[in-house]
Amino acid sequence: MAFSAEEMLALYRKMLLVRRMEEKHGELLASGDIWMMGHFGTGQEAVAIGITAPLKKEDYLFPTHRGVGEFIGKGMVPKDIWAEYYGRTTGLAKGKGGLHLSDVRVGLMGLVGSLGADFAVAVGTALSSKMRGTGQVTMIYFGDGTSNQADFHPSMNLAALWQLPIVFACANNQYSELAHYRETTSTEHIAPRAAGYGVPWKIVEDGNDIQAVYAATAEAVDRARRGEGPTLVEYKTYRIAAHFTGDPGGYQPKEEIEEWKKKDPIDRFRARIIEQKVATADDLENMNREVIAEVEDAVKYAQESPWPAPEDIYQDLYA
Amino acid sequence: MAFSAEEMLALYRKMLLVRRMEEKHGELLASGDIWMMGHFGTGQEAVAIGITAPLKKEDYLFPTHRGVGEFIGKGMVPKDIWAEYYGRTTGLAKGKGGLHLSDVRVGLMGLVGSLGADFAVAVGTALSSKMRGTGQVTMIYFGDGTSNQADFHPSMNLAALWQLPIVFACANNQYSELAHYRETTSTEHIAPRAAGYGVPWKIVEDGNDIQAVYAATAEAVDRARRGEGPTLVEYKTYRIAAHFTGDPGGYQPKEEIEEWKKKDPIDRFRARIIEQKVATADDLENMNREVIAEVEDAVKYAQESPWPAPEDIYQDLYA
Amino acid sequence: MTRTITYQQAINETLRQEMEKDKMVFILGEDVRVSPFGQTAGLVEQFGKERVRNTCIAESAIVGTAIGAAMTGMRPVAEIMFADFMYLAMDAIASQAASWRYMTGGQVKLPLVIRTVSGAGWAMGYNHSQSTEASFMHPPGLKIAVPSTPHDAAGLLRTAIRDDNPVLFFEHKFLFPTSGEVPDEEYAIPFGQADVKRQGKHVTVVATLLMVHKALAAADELSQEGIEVEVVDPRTLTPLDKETILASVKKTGRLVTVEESRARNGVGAEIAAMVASEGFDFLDAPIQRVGAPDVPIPYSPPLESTFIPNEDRIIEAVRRVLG
Amino acid sequence: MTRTITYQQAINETLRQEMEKDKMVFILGEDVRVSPFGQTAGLVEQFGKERVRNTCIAESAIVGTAIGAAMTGMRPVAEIMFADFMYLAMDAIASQAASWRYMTGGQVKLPLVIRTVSGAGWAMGYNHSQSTEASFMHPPGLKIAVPSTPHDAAGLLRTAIRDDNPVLFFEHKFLFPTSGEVPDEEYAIPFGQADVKRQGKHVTVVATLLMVHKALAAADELSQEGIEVEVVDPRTLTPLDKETILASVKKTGRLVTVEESRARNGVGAEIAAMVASEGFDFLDAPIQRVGAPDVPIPYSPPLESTFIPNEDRIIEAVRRVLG
Ligand SMILES: Cc1ncc(C[n+]2csc(CCOP(=O)(O)OP(=O)(O)O)c2C)c(N)n1
Ligand SMILES: Cc1ncc(C[n+]2csc(CCOP(=O)(O)OP(=O)(O)O)c2C)c(N)n1
Ligand SMILES: [Mg+2]
Ligand SMILES: [Mg+2]
Repeated sequence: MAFSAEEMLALYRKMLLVRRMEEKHGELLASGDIWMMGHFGTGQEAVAIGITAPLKKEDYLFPTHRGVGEFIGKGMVPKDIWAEYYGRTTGLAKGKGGLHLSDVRVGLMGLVGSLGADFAVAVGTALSSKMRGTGQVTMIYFGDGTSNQADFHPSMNLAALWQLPIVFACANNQYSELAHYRETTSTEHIAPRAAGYGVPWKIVEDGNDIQAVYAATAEAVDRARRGEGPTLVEYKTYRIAAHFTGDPGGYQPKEEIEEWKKKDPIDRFRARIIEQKVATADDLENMNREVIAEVEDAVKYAQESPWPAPEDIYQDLYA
Repeated sequence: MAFSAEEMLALYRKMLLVRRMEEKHGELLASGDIWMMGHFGTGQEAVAIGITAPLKKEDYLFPTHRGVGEFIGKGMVPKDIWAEYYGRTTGLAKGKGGLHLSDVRVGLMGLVGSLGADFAVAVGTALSSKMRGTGQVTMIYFGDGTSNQADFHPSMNLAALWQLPIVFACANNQYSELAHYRETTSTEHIAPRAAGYGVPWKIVEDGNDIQAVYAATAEAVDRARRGEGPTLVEYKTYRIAAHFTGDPGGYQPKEEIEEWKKKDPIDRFRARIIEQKVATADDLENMNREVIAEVEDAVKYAQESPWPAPEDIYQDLYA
Repeated sequence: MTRTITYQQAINETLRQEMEKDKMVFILGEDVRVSPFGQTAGLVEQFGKERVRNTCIAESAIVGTAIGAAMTGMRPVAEIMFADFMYLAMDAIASQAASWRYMTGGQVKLPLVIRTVSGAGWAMGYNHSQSTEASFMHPPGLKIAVPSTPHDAAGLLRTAIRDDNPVLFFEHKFLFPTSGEVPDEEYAIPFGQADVKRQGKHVTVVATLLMVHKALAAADELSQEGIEVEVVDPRTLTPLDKETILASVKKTGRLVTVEESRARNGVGAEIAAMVASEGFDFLDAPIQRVGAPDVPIPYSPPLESTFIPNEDRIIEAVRRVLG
Repeated sequence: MTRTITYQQAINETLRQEMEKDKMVFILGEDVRVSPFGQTAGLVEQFGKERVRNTCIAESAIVGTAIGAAMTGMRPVAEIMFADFMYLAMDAIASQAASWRYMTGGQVKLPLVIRTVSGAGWAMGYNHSQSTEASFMHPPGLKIAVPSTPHDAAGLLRTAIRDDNPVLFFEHKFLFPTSGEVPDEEYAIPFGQADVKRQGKHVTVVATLLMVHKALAAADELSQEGIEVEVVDPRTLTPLDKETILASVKKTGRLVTVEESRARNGVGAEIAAMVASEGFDFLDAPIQRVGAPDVPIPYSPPLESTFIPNEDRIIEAVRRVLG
């Protein structure tokens, strides 16, 4: 997959933004400034940004709880994220969603709390765009742990049966909460389960290579867009972060974490950018400073935004 | 699979008994003598009897709503079935279960009303026998339609993960209620879905050949008994009966039904028995008369059994 | 002008009319093309397989699919074959459909109907006979319609389909063949408007679905002794028309609630609690609740008929409340 | 002799003791080996991976597996990580676990516990904060324990594990670190016995879980004005100790119910309806229910704290009921 210099830098910037957003979240938690626990996607930014890059704004995405990666990828902006995390009226959900972010303008339909509850919802949006003839693609992004949830099964079946424009994107980060995924999953790979439904599948062995992620995903998105039905893509990656802030830890071997830190997707893409002379280290450092400033501004915007009033609790229930 | 003459006759007798039981049910419904609707398994007797034959009495079976086949196969006797269908105190469930038959003495753990709700329950009984070290095998028997129910998925995963002694037995009778199964199932075959979990599978192409059914099932049961984990077996057959008595019908092409009537599993096994000189046509006609008498006696027993008293409604809720 | 149709026809006609009017309306569920109870019969012939869509047997996914379609501009009418199976989709209904708009701060709307069939009495046993409507009153965000007549069925279903929020629509097996008058012209019944199915002055009986008819039969009988029962049919459980119920209790001073399901934490519990709070001063006697005993639904007819509340139990409750 | 332990310890210890005593007892659920809240912490080290069994993320299958194990001689203690997710297993719990013994006419027993964690206030949003216990009172066949102290947690959990029937055991997030006295020797608390957590004579407040503590705080405050509130903690919702509640209302003549979840068709609805029927003559004033508003649980702290009933709202309700 050949990217233009501009594209490479845009993707790099997004990955960086995700990392800085989550680092900031960690800091704010440590200082007691924010109370919402974090589930960070450190080390998985290549997947989150790589899978969302081939999507159009009007495509639908059902995201995960693992940080802000795919939210940034799909086009949500930091200030909208922080405003919601800070529970302010300026949040797109006016503080009602919190972690359960949404930005329907860019196709971010909302993060469910019950893992897997969105498999069938994604089938529904894909069915809807097919019935309405809009050409929109739906992507449902989920983890290895979530892939075992019951609704995966009828959802794959219906998506295949109706040949819906949908991509099932599975981030296999090797952990489901506080245990290795093989403690609860019978097979090493998730993607081949698609075959049972007649759905094509692919494994991206190096999910920390954003270009590989992009290429496999773009193919699946194109297939969907052409009306050729669903695809399941699995991305092998690793959760360097704890499951959540406050996590007791200890169940991920130290060496394993160290090993994977060496495969950091941002570092690797950075090296490639410099190597291919797309930008210099200085350029990237400038970009980093810009990104940090963007994050700081967004946090400030959120912090200065008004709180909802108690009576707002009654709003937004019914249309 | 070589059967002794005795075994052949025993299997034949059971198939015949199932057919006569269901025919009788139809008659009793027509005459208004019984009110419980029937979901008959006409044409599928080879599967029901063939899959249960390799099971021991102490093995667990989760049956289907499609007639009495696997109940007879697992060892439930006609009078217990009729007593329950007639809602009498002599029923094993004292009239509380009705269609939802059970006979725990022979490992018939009960028929659930929510299709697929027993997938995970079967995982539980298999886990239990593994933990208790009893060597018991669990079989969960289900239809093509039920195979799409959500719980199939985590149940396959857990059965495979824990290498449980369980057989998933799927009767693909080509219809799910009032529609062809391909109207709601994305693939022609169900069994290959097992591969996604690392579970071995097999398709019995001629599910109306009881010997083929038996052979494939026995292999799976033996695997389970040896502690080698689950297997999924799919049996291709056909539902000659309507979905339920009172069914509007019309969605199964007449020629299709006629075609399959020619493959009637009882007729075919009968021909083989005579051809192999295991018994004569006269012997089999005598057996038929015996079976009819057994059914009649059982119905009579049920009809003469006492009704529960209104206050019995409060019993059997808590242990 | 009016005409007489059955409850099943009322539903079938309304679905057809709304599908004719709005091409975003479509139907999905198990066997909705053939339709064993007939509510969606004939629609596939008129509207095609795209808009009358058989799904696999997976209730949670039926509801999930409807949620996704609804939030992106379609107006799905999902069917869950039996009300028992609503529990298989409980998370999708009570946690997702009910909350999605709220958790997005109003960014999406969910014009979605879930129709289902409740009711015991057909000897179908513990898991094809339940009335589960009460279970959906505790979660927020759901509107619940419980029509007892062809007139209410058509009028409430029309409102349900046109509503921009999730609506649960409970039909009763035994009501399908019952008939009643409906206006010739199209009409809709607003949610939250109870209907006084019979005027009375001595006791208020609040009943739903099939129980409305049993309450009316009980009222007829009691009337012969000069006891005039007022039968109030809430028609929707959420929103609940407290005013009509309270006005009736104010008049009669006595309340009996009747439902087919278990009384424990049933529909009547909420109504009784509401009246014990907001209408306490009107009450001249203890509130009586009539419902099923706290057991699963048994199969055997003598047991099943002990389970289902009947005229006699309603009459007894009315007598009790009269002291 | 007594000692002081936390609620989390009470649960952890009781699980350990029962597992030591009966090798048929085993634990299954998501992440029960590491145990984010600590209830099952350390058990895998002592009992091994066979008896402390991590499952995949599939709540319906967790409960289904427990049902199957229970009916064949094991005594599973299943964990559903958050009470919200009980809805994902609603059919398994409310239609299958609850009915299986009944539908087999008593051929099997189901000694099965489902532990879960409820409660809002941690800014976890609409779907990790619900208190869903009320939803399991309408279906039959389930016993429901709602411990508010370490003492009740240990005593009720022991009874739950030894019970031969399905028991739902609701723990509250905010109670885990709270501590209290427990006897040194092993003890069990029978189901269906409410505990009067504070004696009073002017108003009866029936509260559960965290709300017991808020009710006690409200009672302390009101006591300074000479209003003596009696706080009754039912401890189990089914069976419900009607006698203790009715005796208290008989004494006080006034009832306020308090629960963390929505009042609509909540726990308080059943209690209020019961008292409005069986204790009507004791009542001197309208019953008041305190609960959450009929909305999903919002994330933003000022909204979330509006959602959760607090001392002030309890005090207000007490004042209202005093007229
Ligand atoms: C239905 C449901 N069960 C349990 C949880 C609690 N939970 C939150 S994240 C998580 C692990 C998810 O693992 P995976 O899908 O692999 O995603 P990852 O956290 O690794 O990104 C669990 C069990 C939940 N949110 N929903
Ligand atoms: C959860 C659930 N949904 C729907 C039904 C209604 N129902 C009863 S039988 C049936 C069709 C089952 O098809 P299949 O599994 O192929 O078995 P078959 O009837 O062909 O033997 C349906 C949908 C049910 N019992 N449970
Ligand atoms: Mg993971
Ligand atoms: Mg079938």
